[in-house]
Amino acid sequence: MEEIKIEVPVEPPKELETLFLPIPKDYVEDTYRKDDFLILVGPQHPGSGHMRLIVRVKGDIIQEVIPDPGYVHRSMEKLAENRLYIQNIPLVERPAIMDSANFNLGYVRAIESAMDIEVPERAKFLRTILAELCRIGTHLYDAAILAVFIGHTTGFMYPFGIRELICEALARMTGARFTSSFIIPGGVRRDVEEKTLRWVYDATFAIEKRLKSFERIFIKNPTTIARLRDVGVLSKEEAIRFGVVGPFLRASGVEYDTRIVEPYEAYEEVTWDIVTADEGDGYARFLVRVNEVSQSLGIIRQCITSMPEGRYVSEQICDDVKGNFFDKFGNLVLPAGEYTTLTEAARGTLLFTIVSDGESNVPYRVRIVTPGWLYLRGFMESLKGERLADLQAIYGSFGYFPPEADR
Amino acid sequence: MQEWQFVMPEKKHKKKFFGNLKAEVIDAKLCCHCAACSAICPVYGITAGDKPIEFPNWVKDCVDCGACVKVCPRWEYKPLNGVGNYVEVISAKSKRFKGQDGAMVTEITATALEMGLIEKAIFVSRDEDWRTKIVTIRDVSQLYDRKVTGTKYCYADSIPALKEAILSSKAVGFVGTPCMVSAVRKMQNSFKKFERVKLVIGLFCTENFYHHQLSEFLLKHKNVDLMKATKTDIKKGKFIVRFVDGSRVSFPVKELEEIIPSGCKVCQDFSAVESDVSVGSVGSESGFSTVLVRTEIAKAIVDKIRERGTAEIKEPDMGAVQKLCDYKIKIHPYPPKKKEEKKEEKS
Amino acid sequence: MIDEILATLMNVFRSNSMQIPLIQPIVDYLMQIPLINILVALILWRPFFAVVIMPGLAVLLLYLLYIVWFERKLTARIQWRVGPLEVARPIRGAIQALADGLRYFFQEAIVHRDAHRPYFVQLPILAFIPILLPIAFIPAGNAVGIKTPYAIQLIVAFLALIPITIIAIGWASNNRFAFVGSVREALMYVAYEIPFIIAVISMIYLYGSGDPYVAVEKQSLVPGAILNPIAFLVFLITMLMATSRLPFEIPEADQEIAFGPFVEYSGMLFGLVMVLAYEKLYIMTLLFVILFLGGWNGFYFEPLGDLNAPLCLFIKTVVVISIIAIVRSMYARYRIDQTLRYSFSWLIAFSMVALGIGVVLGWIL
Amino acid sequence: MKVEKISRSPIAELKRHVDVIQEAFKQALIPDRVTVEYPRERRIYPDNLRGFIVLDRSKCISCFRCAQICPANAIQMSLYDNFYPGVDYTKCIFCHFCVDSCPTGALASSNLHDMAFRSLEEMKVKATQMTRLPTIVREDKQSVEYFVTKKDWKLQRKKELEDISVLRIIPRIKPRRAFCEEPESCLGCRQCMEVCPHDAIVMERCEITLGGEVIGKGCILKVTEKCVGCGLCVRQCPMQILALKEVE
Amino acid sequence: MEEFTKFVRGGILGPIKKWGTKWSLWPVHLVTACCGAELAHAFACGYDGERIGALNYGIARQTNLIIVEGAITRKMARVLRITWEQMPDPKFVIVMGACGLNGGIFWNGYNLVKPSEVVPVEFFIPGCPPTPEALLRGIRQLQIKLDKGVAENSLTFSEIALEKGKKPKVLPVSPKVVSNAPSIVVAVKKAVDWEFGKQLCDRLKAIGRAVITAKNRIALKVEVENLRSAAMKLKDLGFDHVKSVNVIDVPNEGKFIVEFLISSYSVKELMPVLVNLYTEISRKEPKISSLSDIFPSADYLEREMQDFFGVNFVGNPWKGKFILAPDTPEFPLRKDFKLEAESYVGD
Repeated sequence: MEEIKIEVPVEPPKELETLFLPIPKDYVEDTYRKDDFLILVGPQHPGSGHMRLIVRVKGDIIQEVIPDPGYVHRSMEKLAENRLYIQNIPLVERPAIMDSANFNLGYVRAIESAMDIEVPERAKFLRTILAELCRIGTHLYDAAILAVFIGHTTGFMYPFGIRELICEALARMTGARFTSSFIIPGGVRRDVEEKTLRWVYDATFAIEKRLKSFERIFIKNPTTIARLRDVGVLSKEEAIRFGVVGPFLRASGVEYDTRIVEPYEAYEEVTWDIVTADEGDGYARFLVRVNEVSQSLGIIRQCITSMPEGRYVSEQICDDVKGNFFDKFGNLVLPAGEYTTLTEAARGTLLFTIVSDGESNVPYRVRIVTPGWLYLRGFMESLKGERLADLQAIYGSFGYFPPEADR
Repeated sequence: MQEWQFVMPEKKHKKKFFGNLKAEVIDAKLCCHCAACSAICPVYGITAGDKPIEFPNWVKDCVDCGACVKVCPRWEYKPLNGVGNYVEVISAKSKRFKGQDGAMVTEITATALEMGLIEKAIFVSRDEDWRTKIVTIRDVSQLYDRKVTGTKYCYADSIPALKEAILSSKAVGFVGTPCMVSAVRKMQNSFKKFERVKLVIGLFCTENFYHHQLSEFLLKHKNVDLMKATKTDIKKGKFIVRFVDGSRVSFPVKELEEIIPSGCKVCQDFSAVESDVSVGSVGSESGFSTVLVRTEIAKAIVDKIRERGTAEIKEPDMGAVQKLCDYKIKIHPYPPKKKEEKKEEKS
Repeated sequence: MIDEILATLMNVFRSNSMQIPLIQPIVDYLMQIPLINILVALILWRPFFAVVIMPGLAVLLLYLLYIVWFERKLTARIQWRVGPLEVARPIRGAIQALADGLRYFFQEAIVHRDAHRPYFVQLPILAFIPILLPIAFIPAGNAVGIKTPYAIQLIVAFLALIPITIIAIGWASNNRFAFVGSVREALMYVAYEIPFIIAVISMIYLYGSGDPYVAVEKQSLVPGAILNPIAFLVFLITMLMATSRLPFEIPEADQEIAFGPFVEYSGMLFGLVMVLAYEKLYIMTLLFVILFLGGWNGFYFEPLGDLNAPLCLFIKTVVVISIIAIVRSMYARYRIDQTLRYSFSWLIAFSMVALGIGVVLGWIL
Repeated sequence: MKVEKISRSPIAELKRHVDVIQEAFKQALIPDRVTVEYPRERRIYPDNLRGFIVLDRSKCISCFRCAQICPANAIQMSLYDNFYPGVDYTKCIFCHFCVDSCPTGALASSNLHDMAFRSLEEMKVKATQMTRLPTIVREDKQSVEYFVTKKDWKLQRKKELEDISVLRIIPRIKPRRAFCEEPESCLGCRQCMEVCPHDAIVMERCEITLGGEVIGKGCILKVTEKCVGCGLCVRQCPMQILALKEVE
Repeated sequence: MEEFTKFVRGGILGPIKKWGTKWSLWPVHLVTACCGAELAHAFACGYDGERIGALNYGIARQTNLIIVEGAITRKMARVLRITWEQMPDPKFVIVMGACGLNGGIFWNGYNLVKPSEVVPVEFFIPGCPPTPEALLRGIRQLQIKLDKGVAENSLTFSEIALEKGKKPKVLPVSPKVVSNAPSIVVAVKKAVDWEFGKQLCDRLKAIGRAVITAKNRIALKVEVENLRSAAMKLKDLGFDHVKSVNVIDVPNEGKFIVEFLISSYSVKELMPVLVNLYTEISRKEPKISSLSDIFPSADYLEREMQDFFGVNFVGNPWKGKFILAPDTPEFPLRKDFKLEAESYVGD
């Protein structure tokens, strides 16, 4: 179709200057000169989280999207340098509170690898259960957000209903619905009773049953499929090039899962499948996560049935955490060096680097690279050439969670 | 608890102990700026750094424990001098490291680290302004950094860092000027914990400077910007600054007279008599360092170096060392008259 | 003089009055009181009753309260929750919409700096004209405002005016999202209006007249939905599209373009624009019931007299709307281009088929 | 494992439509409702739910462990007859590191978690306010719990009201007392004495020896019976010569 | 704000206004931080805030309640204020989550603002995150306030009387031990059983100094000039993406250590391997060439480091602030930017 240029002198609106856009002024002018349109999505927008997307559209087609992150940048890396090692545990789970166990686990494993702490088997299994519960919780959260982004309110309610069970399971196990701060160097904070584990075991079946309802009403909903299929396609090469992580990478056909390539905790002792897809579109990204939920349920069940007896915290640290917490953990000093751990958080690879000077009981530098921050580039690339209405669908299909990316 | 008094030197003035120290050492211009008092102070009130020793508001904040007086090498000062006792003397050059001369301080520390005699060592590094920075050497690889090795000719707060180090590890090595060595020995005598300092390497020294005074002097009088320098040196009575491009500026040390701190003008200890091993360039040919081995532990290290052949070893010229020792006594009389000069070295 | 006018009016009203045996004693009693009697007569005057009481404005208001509550309750039920409740627990929170309305009423109505002030304020009120005018033409048995054989065509014509006001609202808002929303509304307008009108025309062909009475009468045995199921389907889908209901809630699409044209409205003005779609839905459902579900054909209770027909129509309408309310919790939103594609390919094709059926059946009947 | 391909055929599409409609109508008729009607009913949370922190003043030994472990620095010790912790709920993140750090079980967690305050000042809860559970606005008529079976989960409503419970676990820690590991390194700075909240450390005259040789007279610190093992002196000592030791 | 409460309750229509507003508190969708997850729970089927008339609604113009969900950053504070001003009167604000009250765990972070300083707040809900019950309690309290006209806490403390004591002379010290002279070693050699790593390490020796620091971790040091060529060579080896860009500020030694953690998705045996390609640059003029054209995945990570440390990645198209707001302190992650210290004793 031939493009018809309309020669109308257009001036960029004044408000663009006052909004503090992280884009140069001439970019705005250029946009208006070329008959494009700048739409600012967020941060106060029903279909955006805590971030702004500067969308340049030509007609209905997105030309370019510039992210404006940092609306939830809470200076985590700086604060981590000013806290005791143990005090950082609540801090590092704050980027993604629904995925707290995985974040917690990544940080704690970095400490353990530095100090050569052997974690007891039981603690490993308990950690795995927590991590997988959080993974299910996060996938459900993302599914809910995806649903509400494409206008399906029931699809929002069901996952959050199911998440109530996950929260209840976490509350029973750890004492907190979200931010459990339960995993500590050497093990976990408290032993979990058999009764609670049975409850969680039963809950996995209850979750599965409810997920069937969810599948009928949202996952296999024709409108969902219509909205997500063939949008935001990232080919395998692109996904690799832009360093996409986690389920979004697997949706593009790369078989990469940190739990497989660098197994930790009890993942070697349970059987599960790595879920991949070839299409690399929004629906594949969504389906991969849906399938991972059922894998995670399987892992939890296996962990509970084969839960070994024994200690819940390493004897290298202490016998009982209660009452000893400050004395045993308050003064951890890591040997000098740099320790990097990779963890498969729900949304992808989570990287913690701790640099220790070997003398202080606070870290010298903590680098947290969250999955959200890693796949933001791929997310932005996948938006190009799609329609404006697809922005939210793709946003949801990536489950982008700004607090996680901004830290 | 008024009657309580710790075993301590008598107070000379009816003040808190820091007042005594201030009157007797700092104000008497005897202070050598070793920062031992700053390190030992239980309330961390004494400040060192690039300024004369001070305790702001000491009348109120000083807890009057006397620890500073106990460790001060200049309290009831009896100058040490001469070459001192030694069991062996060699002139050597490290094959692994590059340093001021023979890089023997680095070599000895590295060997001690490798032998497991010490867990860490306190070294002085510098930033681009040639301001001194303390580094803790835990790994031999750190010693390859040219900023760590090489002389700085400026005061450094090594002893506070040393105290930090002894609290966190069982065996520590230390490198310092003769006054610092004396301070460490005094600390070891007073407090058992300092016995964790296993290896004390002394440096041949005539005097030391405040960084800001030295850099100002160089900029003002010699138009030398220390930021661009790669190495400073004192050789044969000349202060030499080398630059990245290979050029150099040199002038007689005597010109630096005006900025020599008063504490150095009463010091007669050239060869760090109380150290485990003293190192310096005097007495060796260019590129070599003279190593005065004084104790068993140092002997063991030197033997190890010899055994492994990590250093080239020659015979030193002890006459030159003796000469400088005597020269220092001459130029730095105690009690002070009116006369001085300077020098200090670090591998 | 006044007595004469009153007597004339009284005669006019009494000659064309609703006959409801159930309340006849009360009416008779009130008729004896002067001045009140003229009011009662006016209310029972058929055109007035149709337009203002039933199926007109009063019922519309009641319906609005009901549908907002019912939709929220039904959605909540499907979504494993309870919906509005605590505001009036004994009646399951049925007056929630009233509370919301009151709150809107007393909130500040902001007209922002960049808006075109006169139009921004006028248009939500102007939008009521095309919404309310069809009511005059929708008959409910004997209760009818303006009786004409072209009623259905007129209703369709008036309905077609509503999107124009919405587009104008979006323009007056002078906001990016309102702009995008207006464009979407315009696109949707062309997408649904053609199949919608063809579907209606097919039914007019089928019944052989644009007169609702004829249409209802012809459905006394078989409802129009069975006579022409394809037109029924097309009408249903276009109704969803026309009233911006999921899965075609595209012009408003709150998560994409933040309520599109209505993004800048607040307070009372938003209350007005928010109910636009519901009112439109009401009108269209009335038309839908008349065309496909036999209109006011149904029960007849002697005591209700003339009220039977409006009540029957109303009940059918509410049932249909209540069933339509369920799609809100079933579907996600389609994309604008998908909707346009479906509309221009499938819906128009279907409506053509429906037209064929209408012509053939109309010829047979 | 590859995710299954979604068929694009119109029949499959239609089937999916039917599924959705079926599910929606099923839920409309028999809803699987899970709503906890909060102000009217209270959810029974497990006892270990981390909520409002309660202080048993008689057990508190003023050891500052809670204040110093707090990642948010929400706990500040206020001085009454001794130092007692007060929780600043404007910062508290309910991690309960403090409760786990408390060596005597003076701090305990309750499962009171629904709080709303009108001002920030009132959220700084003092030790005097923490000793008992506060009374809260309660509108609940019944309590509710998630009842999970392998088939599904549902809400179990009980007529009796749920009490707010306090979970106090007394740690299995033997009584400890400070002692001096290396008196020869004592600076004599008396920091330990002065920081001791119980006046348990005194300086006693004695002879100072170094390497077996008496080098002079002086004083040495002594830990008396008053010591409760708070360990403040241990952390305060600039030479780190004190330690905690279990006593019989 | 009190005047809104007064307006809602006042006038002849007061009861109607009050009733309408009380049962129609619609919070605007302003997700400020992670407490939004619990907010969603409160409005989802588990608790269903719609029961009490609160419907989470899209945009500012049609709502009358802001629930601030946790942390308000400097950037978000603007948005919060704008949103608040966009909303029609009367409007109310409830803050949930510790971060929104006083910073919570981020209380001394450099990027946080207290919402109560930005907008007038009616109720505060503690917790991190608060449970949905707590949020509903907050909404209930606001309803009660509209009903009664006065704000009430949801809990009343039973206070006991305690006498204030005398403050001791010495207050306990912080348990934090921060080394004054830290030495940062990125590549600490570790003996691990990893055959493939040793082979790979040998191959990488051609690029720079390669050290195995742990299983699957290799530290590879190159000079600044060789960084790009090293990255190219790594790319040829099959490494295809950057997992992290990290800068370590070592003011002590006047340098930045810049690290690129590079890994591979396309080569199966390289998948677990993480190569830490690092180099050191001067702290005075931090300049390094960007790798974003070789590894596009490094792009945003580099921009972030540019923001935090002021390290100039030459070749990255982005200049200026990316994550931080314009009023954030410059280069906050540098070590010389200090945060407020903890205090343990309150009044």
